[in-house]
Amino acid sequence: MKILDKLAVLDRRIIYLLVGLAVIIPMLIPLGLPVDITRPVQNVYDKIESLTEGSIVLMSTDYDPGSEAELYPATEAIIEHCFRRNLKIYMMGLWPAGSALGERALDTLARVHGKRYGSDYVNVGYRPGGAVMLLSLGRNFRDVIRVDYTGRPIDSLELGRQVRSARDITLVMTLSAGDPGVIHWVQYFHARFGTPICAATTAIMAPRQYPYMNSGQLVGLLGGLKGAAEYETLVKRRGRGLTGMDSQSIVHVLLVLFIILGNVILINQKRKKSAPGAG
Amino acid sequence: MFWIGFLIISALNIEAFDTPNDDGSSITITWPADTNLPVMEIMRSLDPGRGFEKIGDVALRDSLFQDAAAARGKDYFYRLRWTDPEGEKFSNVAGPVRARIQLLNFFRLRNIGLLIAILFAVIIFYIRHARSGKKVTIRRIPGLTAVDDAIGRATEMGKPVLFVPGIMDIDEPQTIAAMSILARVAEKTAEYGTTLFVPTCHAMAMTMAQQVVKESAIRAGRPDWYNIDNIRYLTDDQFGYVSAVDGIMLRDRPATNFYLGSFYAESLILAETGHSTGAIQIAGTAMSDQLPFFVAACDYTLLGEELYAASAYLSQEPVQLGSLKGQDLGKFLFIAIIIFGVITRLLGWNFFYNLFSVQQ
Amino acid sequence: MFIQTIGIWIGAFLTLAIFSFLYRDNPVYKVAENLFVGVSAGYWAVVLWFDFAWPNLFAPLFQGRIYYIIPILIGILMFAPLFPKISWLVRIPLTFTMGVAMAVAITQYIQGDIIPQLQGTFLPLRGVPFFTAFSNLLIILGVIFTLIYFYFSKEHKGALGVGAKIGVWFMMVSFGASFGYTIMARVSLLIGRVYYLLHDWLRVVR
Amino acid sequence: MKRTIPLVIVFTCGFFMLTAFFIPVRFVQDMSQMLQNWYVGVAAFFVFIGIINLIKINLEKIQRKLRDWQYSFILLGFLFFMMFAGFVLRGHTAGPVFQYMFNYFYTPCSATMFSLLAFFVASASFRAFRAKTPEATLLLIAAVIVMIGRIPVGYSIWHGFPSLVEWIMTVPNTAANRGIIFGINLGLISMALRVLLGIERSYMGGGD
Repeated sequence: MKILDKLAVLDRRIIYLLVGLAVIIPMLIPLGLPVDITRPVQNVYDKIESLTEGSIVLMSTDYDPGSEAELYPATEAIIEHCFRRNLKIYMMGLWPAGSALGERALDTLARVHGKRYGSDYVNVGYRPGGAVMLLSLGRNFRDVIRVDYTGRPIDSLELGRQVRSARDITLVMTLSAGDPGVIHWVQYFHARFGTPICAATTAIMAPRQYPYMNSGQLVGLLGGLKGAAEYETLVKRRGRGLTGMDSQSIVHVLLVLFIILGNVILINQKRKKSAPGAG
Repeated sequence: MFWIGFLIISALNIEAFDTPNDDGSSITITWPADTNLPVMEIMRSLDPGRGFEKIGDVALRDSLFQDAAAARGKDYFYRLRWTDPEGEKFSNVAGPVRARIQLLNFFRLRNIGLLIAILFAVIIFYIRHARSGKKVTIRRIPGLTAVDDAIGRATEMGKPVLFVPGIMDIDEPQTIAAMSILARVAEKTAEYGTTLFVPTCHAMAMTMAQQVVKESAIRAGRPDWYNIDNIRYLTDDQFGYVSAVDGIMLRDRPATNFYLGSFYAESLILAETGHSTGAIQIAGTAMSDQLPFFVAACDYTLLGEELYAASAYLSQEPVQLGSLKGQDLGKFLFIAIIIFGVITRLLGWNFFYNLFSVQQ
Repeated sequence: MFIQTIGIWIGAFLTLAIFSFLYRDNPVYKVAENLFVGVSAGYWAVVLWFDFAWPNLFAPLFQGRIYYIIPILIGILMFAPLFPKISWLVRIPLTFTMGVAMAVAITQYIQGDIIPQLQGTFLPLRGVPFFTAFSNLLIILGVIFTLIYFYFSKEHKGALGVGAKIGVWFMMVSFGASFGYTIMARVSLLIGRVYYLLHDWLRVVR
Repeated sequence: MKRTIPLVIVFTCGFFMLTAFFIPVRFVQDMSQMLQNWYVGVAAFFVFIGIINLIKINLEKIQRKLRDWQYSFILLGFLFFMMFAGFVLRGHTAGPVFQYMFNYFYTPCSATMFSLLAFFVASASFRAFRAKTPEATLLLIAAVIVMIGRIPVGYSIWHGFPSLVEWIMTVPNTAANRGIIFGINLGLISMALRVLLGIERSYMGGGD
C-alpha cells in the first residue's frame, strides 16, 4: 500500500507529462488500430454517395477555432468526398470565425481536385441572424446573400446564380460546435423546407443529437474527431482524424486507468481510516 | 389532339385554396405527389378565357406551391404546364379561389397557445396562492441542507468561503437564481463573521452581487462585516476568469466553495482545483453538459432545475415558492400527457399523436 | 509565403507559451494570456459592429428609416452606469432586451422543445420488434421517473421516492455518457494542437 | 419612475412579441421581426460595454501599478491594434491584416486554451472523480464504458462495444435528457412569465 500512498500525493505535473507523451508518441509511431464505422457516420456517407453528379451540397461552417481540432478534419473529409463525386459545394457559415477555416479547406482541396471557384464551389462566408436568417434564406437566397466571401456579387458566379431557394439544395451538411448550429438547421430549415440535414458536431454535442436522428430529422452524424476518423476510413483518406485516433485511444486508456487508480486509492484510504489504530 | 389533352387533364388534378393561418397574402396549390412528374411551370390567371401567365417553376418531386404574390380578395385560376416528348401539356384549371386574411393563427393557438395558457394560469394561480399567505411546502434538497454545515466548517477552520455565481451575466436566469442563494450564504457568513469572496465574470453581475451581500449583511445585523473589495469583477474572458478564481483558491485556501449558476468548460477546472485544496464543494447548474463533472468532483450537486428550487427553498419567498409549485403541476401534466399518448398509440388511435405536430 | 512561415512560428510560440501554464503560472503564459484577451476582445468588437450593430441598427437608419434612432438610443443608454446620476437609465436597454428575449423564449421553448419532445415520447410498444419495444418502454419510463425526481412539492418517500431514485439512475447513466464524450472532445483539442506543432511547425508528422 | 418606466417597457415588449406569434397579419409580423433585429443590435452594445470595462480596468491597473500591471500594456496594445485592423484597415472578413491576426494569433491561442482542458480532465480523473456515492459510481461506470467503447482499442477488445454505446446513447441518455429538458424549460418559462409581469425584478440590479 506504500505505492498507493505515494500516488495519492502525486504531483499533477507528472500526470500532465504522461498525457502529453500519450498524445505525441502514437503520432510519431502510428499503431494503425482498426477504426469501426458507426451507423450515424455510415448514414452520412451513404447519403452523399446516393446524390447524383452535379447536385449542390450546402456546407455550413458553424464553428470557430476553439473546436477547429474536432471539426476541421470532418470539413476536409466531407469536401474531399463531395469533390470526388463531382458534387458542387455551396459554403456558408453561421459563426463569424468559421468561414476562414472553411475557406482554407476548400482552397487546398480544390487545388488537389482541380475544381474551379464559382462553377464547382463558392463560399459566401458568415451570415448573421441565426434561425431567423435561415428562414428567409430558404425562401430566397437573394434576400440574405448578395455577395460572396470576398465581396464579389453573387450573380457574377455561375453556382451563385444556380442557387435560388432551398429547392436547389439537395443536402445540408452543417459542421456545428454550438448555437446557432445543427439544432437550427433541423428545427427551422428542415422543418420548413424539408431539405435533408447531415451534421458533424463536437463530441460534447453529439449525445444531444440522438433524439433528432431517431425521429429522422437528422440523416446522419459525425461525432467529434472519432466521427471524422471514421469518415476518413470510408473515403480512404488518411487525414488528421486517423492520425489522431491512435493518440485518442492511448489517452482514453490512460484516463480510464487514472479513474480506476484514483478510486482504488480512495478505497485504500477509507480502509485505513476504518482500520483500528490507524490514523 | 383534344382527347390527349383530356387524358393529361385527368392525369394531373390540382387543387387551389387560400393558405390557412396566414395574413391572406398567399394561395396554396397542391396536386398528388408523383415521382415521375417532370419539372413544371405554374400558371395563373384572373380570367381563364384570356389565358394564363407563368408565375413560377415547380421543382421535381414537389406536390405543393404557394403563390405568395396573390393579391388579397381577387379571384384567381391556376394550372400547371409542362412539356414532354409529345409536346406541351396542361393540368386541369383550379379556381376560382381568393386569398383571405386570417387575424389569428388557429393552428398555433390550438397546440401552442393552449399549453402556454395552461402553464401561465397554473403558475399565476399558485403565485397568488402563496402570496395570500397559504403555506407552500417544498421537499428538502440534499445539497442545501449541507450549506449551513459547510459554512460552519469554514468558520471553525477560520478560512474564507468562495462563491462563484457562474460565468454568465444577469440576463441569465441561472445567475439570478444563484444570487438568491448568495443572499442566504452571505447572511450566514455575516452571522459567523466569516470572509466571503464573490468573484464575478461581468461588471453588472458584480454590482448585483454587491447589493445582495450588502443587504444580507444588514439583515444579519452585521453591516460592518460587509467588505466591498471581496466582491470583485475579474474579467469577461472565460479562461482569464477561471485562472484568476483558481488563483484565489490556491492563495486564500477557502474551506467551502459554491459553484452556482451557469457554467461551461471551466466547471471542471474549478471543481478539480477546489478538490485539490480539500475544500467542501457545493455545485449547482442547469447546464447539462457540465453536471457530470460537478457530480463526480463535488460533495453536493444541485441537478438542473434543483438550482431554481433551491433559491425558492432558501428565500421562502412566496413568488418563487408559488411558481415552483406551478411548475410541479406542469410536470404532472406532462406525465399525464405522456401516459395518455402512449396508451392512445397502443390502441392505435393517432388523433392525439397528431395533435402534437408543430408543423402544419 | 515568408509571412506565413512567420505566422506559423508565432502560432507555435503562443501554443507553447500557453502550455507552459501547466508547469506553473509564469510571465510567458501571462504574456500569451493577455495577448489573447486583447486580440479576442478586439476581434469581437469588430465582428459585432459589422455583423450585428451595423446591419441591424445603423444601416437601416442611413437608408432613411429615421425611427431606427430609437434602438440606437436604447443601446447607448447601456453606457449610463458610467455616469452615476443617470445610471438607472441602464434599466431601459436591460428591460427592453429582457422583454423581447423572454417572450421569444417562451414560444420557442414550447414550439421547439416541449411539444415535439412530448410527441417524440409517444413511442410505439406494439407492432415493433421485441427489443425495440423494450427500449421504447425504457425511454418512456425514464422520462417519467426523471420528471418525478424534479417534482418538488412532496417529500420523496414511498412510491414517489422509488420513482425519483430510478430517475436519478437514468440521469447518472446519461451524465456518464456525456462525461465520456466531453473528455473525448477535450482530448481531440489537445491532439489538434500537438498536430499543429508536429505537422505545421516541425513537419515531423505528415 | 425609475421602476415604472422599465416595467412598462418589459411588459409591452414582452406581450407584444408573445401575441405577435399568433397573429399572422403582415404588419404585426414585420413589427415583431423589427423588434427582434433591434434586440440583436442592442444586445451587441452589451459587448461594447464589456470592452469598455476591460479598457477601464486595465488603465486603472496601469495607473495604480497593481499586480502584473505591465501585462495590461500587451492586452490594450493588441486590443487596439485588432480594432485598428478591423475598423480602419476595413473589411473584417477579407481584410488581410485582420485575417492574419485571426489566423496566427487568435486561432492558436483560443484552441490551445481549450486544449488545456485535456490535461485538467486527466488530473481530475485521477484526483477528483471519486465514486463517493452510488450515483457517482453509476456515472463513472457508464463513463468508462462509453470512453472505451468509442475508441478503436475498445472495438479491438470486443466488437460489441460500439453497439452497446449506441444503445446507451439512444435509450437511457435520450430518456434522461428529455426529462431534464422538460424540467428546465418549465423553470425558464415561469421565470420568463415572472419577468414579463414584473414580479421578478432582480435582473435590474438593486436600488429603487
